[in-house]
Amino acid sequence: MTTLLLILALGWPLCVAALGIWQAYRTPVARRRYFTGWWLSAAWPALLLAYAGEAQWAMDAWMLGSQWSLDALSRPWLAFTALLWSFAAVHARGYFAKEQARAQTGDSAAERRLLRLALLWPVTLSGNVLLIIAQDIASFYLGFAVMTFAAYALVVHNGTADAKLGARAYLILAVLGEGMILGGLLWAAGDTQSVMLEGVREAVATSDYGVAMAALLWLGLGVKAGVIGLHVWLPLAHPAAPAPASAVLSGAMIKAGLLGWIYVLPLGEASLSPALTQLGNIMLIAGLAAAFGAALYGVWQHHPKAVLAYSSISQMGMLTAMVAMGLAAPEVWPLLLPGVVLFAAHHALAKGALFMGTSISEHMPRWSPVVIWMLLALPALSLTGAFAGGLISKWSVKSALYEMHHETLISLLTWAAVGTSALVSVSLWRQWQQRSAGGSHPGQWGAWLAALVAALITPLWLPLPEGSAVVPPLKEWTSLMWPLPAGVLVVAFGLLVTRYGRLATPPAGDLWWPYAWLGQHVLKGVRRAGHGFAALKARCVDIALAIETRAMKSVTQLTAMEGWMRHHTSGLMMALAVMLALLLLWEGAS
Amino acid sequence: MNWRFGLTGSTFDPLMTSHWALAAALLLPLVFGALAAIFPPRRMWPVALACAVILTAGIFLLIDTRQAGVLRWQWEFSGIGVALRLNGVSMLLLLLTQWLGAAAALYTPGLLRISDPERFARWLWPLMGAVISALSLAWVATDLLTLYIALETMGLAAVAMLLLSGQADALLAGMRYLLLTLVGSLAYLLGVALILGYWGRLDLAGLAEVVEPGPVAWVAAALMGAGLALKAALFPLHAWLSPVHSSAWTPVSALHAGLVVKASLFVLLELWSILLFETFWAPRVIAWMGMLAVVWGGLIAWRAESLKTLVASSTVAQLGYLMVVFPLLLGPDISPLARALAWDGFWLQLMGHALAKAAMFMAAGNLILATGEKTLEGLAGTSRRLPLSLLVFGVASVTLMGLPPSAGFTAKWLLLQSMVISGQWWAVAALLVGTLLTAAYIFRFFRYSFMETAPRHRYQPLAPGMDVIALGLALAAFALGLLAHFPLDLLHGGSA
Amino acid sequence: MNAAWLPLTALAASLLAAVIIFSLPEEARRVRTSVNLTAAVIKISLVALMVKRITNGDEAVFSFQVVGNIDFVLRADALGVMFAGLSSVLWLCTTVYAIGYLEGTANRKRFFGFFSLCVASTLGIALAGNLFTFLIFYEMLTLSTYPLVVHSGTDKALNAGRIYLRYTLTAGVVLLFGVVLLYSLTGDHSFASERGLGDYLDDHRVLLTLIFALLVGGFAVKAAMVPLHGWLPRAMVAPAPVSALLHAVAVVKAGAFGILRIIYDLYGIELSVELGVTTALAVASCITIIYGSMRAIAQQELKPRLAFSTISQVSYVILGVSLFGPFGTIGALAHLLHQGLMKVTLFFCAGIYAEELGIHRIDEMDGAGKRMPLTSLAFTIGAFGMIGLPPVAGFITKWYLGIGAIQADMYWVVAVLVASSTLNAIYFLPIVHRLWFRVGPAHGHGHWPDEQRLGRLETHGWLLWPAVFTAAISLAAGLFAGLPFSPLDWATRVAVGEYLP
Amino acid sequence: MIASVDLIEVVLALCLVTAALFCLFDRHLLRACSFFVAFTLCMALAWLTLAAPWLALMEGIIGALLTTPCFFYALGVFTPASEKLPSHDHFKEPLSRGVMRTLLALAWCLMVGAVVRFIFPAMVYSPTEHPLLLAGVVMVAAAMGAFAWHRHLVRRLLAFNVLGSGVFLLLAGLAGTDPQGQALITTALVVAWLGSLLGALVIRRLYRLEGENALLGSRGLKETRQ
Repeated sequence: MTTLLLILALGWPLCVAALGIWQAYRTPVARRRYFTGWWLSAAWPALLLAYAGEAQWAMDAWMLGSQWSLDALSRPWLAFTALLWSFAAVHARGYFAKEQARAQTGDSAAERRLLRLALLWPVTLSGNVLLIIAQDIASFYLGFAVMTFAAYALVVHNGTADAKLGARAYLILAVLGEGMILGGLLWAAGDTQSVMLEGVREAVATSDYGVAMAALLWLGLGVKAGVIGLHVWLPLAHPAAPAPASAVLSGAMIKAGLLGWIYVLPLGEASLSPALTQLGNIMLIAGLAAAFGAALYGVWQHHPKAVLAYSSISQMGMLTAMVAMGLAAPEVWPLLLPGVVLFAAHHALAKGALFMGTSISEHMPRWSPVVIWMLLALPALSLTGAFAGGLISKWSVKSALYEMHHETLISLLTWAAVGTSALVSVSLWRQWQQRSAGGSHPGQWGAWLAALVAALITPLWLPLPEGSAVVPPLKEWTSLMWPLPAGVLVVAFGLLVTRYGRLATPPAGDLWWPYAWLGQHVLKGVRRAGHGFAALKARCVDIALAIETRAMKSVTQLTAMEGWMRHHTSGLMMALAVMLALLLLWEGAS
Repeated sequence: MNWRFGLTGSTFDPLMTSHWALAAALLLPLVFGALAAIFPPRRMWPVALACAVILTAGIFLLIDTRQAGVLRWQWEFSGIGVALRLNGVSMLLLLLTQWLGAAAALYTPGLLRISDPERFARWLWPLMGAVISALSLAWVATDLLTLYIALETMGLAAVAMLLLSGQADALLAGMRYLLLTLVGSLAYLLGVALILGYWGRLDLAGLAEVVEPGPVAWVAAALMGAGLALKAALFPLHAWLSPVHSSAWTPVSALHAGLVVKASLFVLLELWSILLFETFWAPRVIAWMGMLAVVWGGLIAWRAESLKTLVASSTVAQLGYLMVVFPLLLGPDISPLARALAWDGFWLQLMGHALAKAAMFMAAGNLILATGEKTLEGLAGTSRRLPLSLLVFGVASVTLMGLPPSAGFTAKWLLLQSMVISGQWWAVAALLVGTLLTAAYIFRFFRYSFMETAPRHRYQPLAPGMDVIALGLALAAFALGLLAHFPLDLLHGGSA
Repeated sequence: MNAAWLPLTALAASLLAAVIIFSLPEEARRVRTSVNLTAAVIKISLVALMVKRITNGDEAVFSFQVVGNIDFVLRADALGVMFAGLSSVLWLCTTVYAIGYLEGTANRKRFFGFFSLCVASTLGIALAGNLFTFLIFYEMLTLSTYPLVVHSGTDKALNAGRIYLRYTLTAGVVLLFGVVLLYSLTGDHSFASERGLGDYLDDHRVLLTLIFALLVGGFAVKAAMVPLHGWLPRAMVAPAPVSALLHAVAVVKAGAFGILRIIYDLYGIELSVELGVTTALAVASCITIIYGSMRAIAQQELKPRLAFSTISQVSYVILGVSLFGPFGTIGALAHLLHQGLMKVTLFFCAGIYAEELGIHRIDEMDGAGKRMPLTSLAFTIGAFGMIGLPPVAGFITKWYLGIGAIQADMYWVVAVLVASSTLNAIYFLPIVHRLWFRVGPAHGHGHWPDEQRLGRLETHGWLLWPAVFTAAISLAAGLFAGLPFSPLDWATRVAVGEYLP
Repeated sequence: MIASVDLIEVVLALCLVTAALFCLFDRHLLRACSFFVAFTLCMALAWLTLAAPWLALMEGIIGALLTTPCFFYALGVFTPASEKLPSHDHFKEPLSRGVMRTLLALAWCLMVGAVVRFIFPAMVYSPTEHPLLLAGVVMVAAAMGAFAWHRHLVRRLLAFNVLGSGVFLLLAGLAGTDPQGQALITTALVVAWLGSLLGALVIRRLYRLEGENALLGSRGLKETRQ
């Protein structure tokens, strides 16, 4: 039964894609619908699978020999991923309704875009599912790669200049990331001749070069998870991508990086080498830097989705910090893990809801604005950890840290929460500024509401081990609550300030620009060098050719000797006879 | 060395059949040639019949030789001794001659039919017969008199054949060739005179016993060497060769380049192996000239503008390969293994080259006949219209290049191995360079032939069988590479 | 029991095909086609038989004496049969493709004749049981490829052919010299003999190294290792099926296979490591890998780019060989097959683009995915395989090579592998992007250089299906690498045989 | 009588050498040919003195009766004046060539002479013991040199014949009247005649086809390249 579900979970999306192709060939453009019921159902088997209980599969025939499993970690992960994907699908149906109409009226560009999206969306999904349930390297890498490269279509969908820029940034970083991941995995797997992920963990933990492998893997996966420095694609890609795509991108796929870390890094293992601990500290710092830096930079953004992207970065920064604890302070990890999962799940859905919300604010349904803005605010509140699911998820993390007495980290995280609340309030404010009426499709707001509710009640439905999600005691509420007003106040103050002293908003994708500048100059240098070498080679070739022609000419002249020999043949014969005789006599004499 | 030539060793009086077979092999070509002069054959089948008889004679001899190892004949009329023998080497060469001659003869009717009638065409037959008989005699003769007769008959008949086409440049070249070959044989005769004067005998077997190194042997060897080198077109004395072929008839060129020059080389080797065995310098000199020949012939062929010149010049280079082997065969302190390898390689190369060169001349003749063009440029683009002739040319050229799987390759392999063993690196270099040069001029022609942009001239259809015969020869040269075991077996079996 | 007829008939299948084709008239298109296909199918089945026999543990050997101390040996051992299988399968595909490709052009008789010869020599190379036999077929390959390279008969083609010959024939001479040296040192040395040349190590160390250098130098030219690669990009003027075969199976692989033979079956791995030649080889191949990728990036035309990618990809094989250890070997052997499949796919597609749409430059490919989806899909699969992305076969080999490098403590090799993957991505992803994500003539912007509708489908079926087939195979070879008789499995079998005899 | 015989031999030898030299180096072709007739007659006498009547007969028949007409035919004596060859060979060889040939001829002379002396040690004491032998040596060397020197086909043909006779003399002188030697010489005579015949025919034809300069045996370096 579960096996059947598994097959469906992986295969169904592909079938859906195939179905899409088939129907694209059969039905004429005028009557073609891209987001059919089948299409919506792509993620449902995966969702069911998540609740089908734990299971193990092993197949030797599959690539290097595969092992897939549903366990305490992968089940909840699969659950929230699949849920988000299905909501996003429904949302997409609404979101793209107008575009589809345009396509049916013969806008070939729209038709092309929609077809592309409708095909690659399920493919991306299946990759995402595969990497969650995979326990062997090949499958994990396969899933990761499929997801990464198929998602390109999601990012580039609009085809505007921004979209192309975002997509390029995404792809370049993705390729870099893939390279680093491959290197790390190869290295680790070669060290302990294993094709399983725990083999990688073991290698990283035990090998002398463990820290190098760990660094490679951390950075490689960090591209997805938006580690500071490698995060630049997020704020470029999100504003350009359509809302549902952004939802899954920063809800589900970002988390893939996080999951990767949890899979390949020896988190929480006793007696790690000091180097690894050191790496943990570095990760910690990087994470916190991301958490704060993103907040500080993000609040100035104009585009609400850019703001949300920065908030994702900062959230992932927090998660990075927590993962870092797994290396820096291994003993805390077992307690921390459920919290991390819950946090991730909640962030996924909340962020998803927020991103969908942006599309709601752009085409507001005909309800009273108060309600809409209340609803839009809910996931934001929850994200700051001051409310419902967010509250509990935050607490589940903090409690673990409390038990191991990492107060400094806690306070830092709390301060980071201030940043978060600032960001979300900014984004709400920007949405308010850029709101526009014009009713939205039921699918659109329906999915949004559903995601919203799911986000608020995350702990209830997420299949976590018992007692990992508890309501915080009342005395802690203040410490969890206060960042929200603080953030709001900061923003209000900021607004007041900016109202008078106008200051320019920094461009989205902060570090991308220096990177691009650098890259261009390096490329220019390379190209110049290449031209230089080409010229050099050409000159050598010319010289060689000149020599050859001269040689050929001399050879041709040489053949004139033939005539000489012809005229002196008999003389030569005499000479030969004499020479032979002399030689023989001389040899005989000596 | 002498046992290799079957001069010493077991005496075994031949069977009756082999007497007749020998007589047939030596005389029938003449007879049939004469007949053909009287009734020139228009079709292929009478020629085929005649050839069949001669070839069967050859087969009989082969069987006997395989049984006996060495066959000898001795006659004495009024103080003039005639001695013949058949051992592995001479048997192989005899067979080669017969088959090659048969191929040339079979090729001829077609040629005469489609080419415009010549005045002297009918004389081709007796001359061809004479050449074949003389060659057969040259292989089996073991006394200087018979050898002289064979050489002279061969030379004169060959010259006459080459003159037949009757064009001016053919006459010029032929005249030069005539004078040179006559003088060359006089030099040989001078050597014979010295030998006869000093030792008073002409049979090689006897000489092999009495000869001891000394001025007479040396000077005689020098004179004979020079004369025969002239007849065999060895390197510095080769220049008469290519003009001779440039306007000769195809089967004539095939026979001449394939066999006639080889006969003088064979005699040269045979005599030197008696007169100056294990001398250092003379074979070395020949070898050096051989290296030069490889390079020179290659260069000439590379720059050649007409196809026939190319083919003819390549003969010079290929003879160079054979010259390079001299030190290994005659030189002192060569290990037995090296000497055996060199011996095998020498004859394999000779046979392979004979077959391939004949095939190549026929293919070239076909191309020239069909297109009416002599120059390489003129022959551009033939691959589309005359694929078969070109294929023959290609297969033959593989042997010349010494690329596998061909006699040329196996021979080159054996020679290289023997040179490496006896540490003659210059010779190795010569062989390798030779391969490249050969490839250079062969593919220069192919480059032209593959051109698609060439203008299309009218093609004259070839008579049936002309290509097939050539192909047969080329394939024989090809097969000799992988099946080299059998001829070499005969070579050893005959001389053991 | 020994079945000497098996390798012989397998060889004869394509030789006979060549002979028959040469004897047929130019016009007899149907007969020629059927001869081609039957021969190909027969050959595949014979190879399958060999595989069966080997799994039963007995090798078919055919041999006879050429001259005194030299034999002509055909032996169907695991390694040889692997290569033979590749060549026969791809021969079928390429023949089908070529039939479609040369529809209605001139000189088809010549083409198919030499084509069959070419494949016959490849098979001979695969089954050669000693160096002498190997050399024979190796040179045969050189010669039979020339007419294919110059097939079009233009000046460009003829010059390319001249360059090709200059390289390969010189290499052949060097090779001949090396082989003769080896024979005069050791005598006839069969590939099957268990002990390598270890006995000669003590007193002929320098000579052995020299011979190794000569042999590998000779093979490296065909394997297109830098700096001996110059002929390959030029040979691109040949018709697409030829370049496909040249790059995927015949010529390039023959060189790599020769190096395999030398190291595994002639010198023996221990001896090679002892002589320290493998490290040099590894460095050389790494240089080739990087250099090839670099040059590929610089190319603006499709086929040259693919050619340079071949240069870099084939060196993976050699790299794997030079890594001491089973994993490297497995990687090398598997890559021999995988690269063949993927590269042949890519060249098929390139040919299809050129034939159907007249596309030669990369910037002409915008939006071709809409016009010819299946072709472009095949191309994409091939490209991903070259980059080494799962689930295409390329990933498997790259994986094993990496593991092998780690095993051999050559960490820098991993760096090279990753770098080359990235470079591959840099020069393949833009093409894929153009295919699928750019708008082009298919969307009404501009028009194709030279479009002609060859078939009901996106192009002529004879052209399309081979490409799709090979693409599917290379996908399956990666996805189900664990299955028995998959390339990986067979490579593992061979490697195990090499390492624990 | 011995002395007289010697005397006769000496005289014969002198005649032979002079005739040979004239016929080799006279630029007037017709004269050269007539000297050749004289030369053949002397040869016949020489054979007689060497007690080889059979050879004398052959020489008489083949040499005088068969070979010489070939030359006259080649010169076009029997043909109308228009087709006669030019009476002189005006071609001037470069001096260097002449010098080289002379040196080579001397070398041959020494070489052969040395061997002959080695075979007949007695000659040291009385060099005139075998005057015909000496004449043979001289003729061989001179003829060879002339053959290599001249370019005119007729003169080369003449030189070849003289050379042949010289070789025969040597043969006979060294081997005495050994039947084998006689057989050799007879064969050689026939061959020489056939050769001359063929040569004469070719010369005529060439002259008809190509005119005078063809007689110098080549058309310059044109052949080398084609």
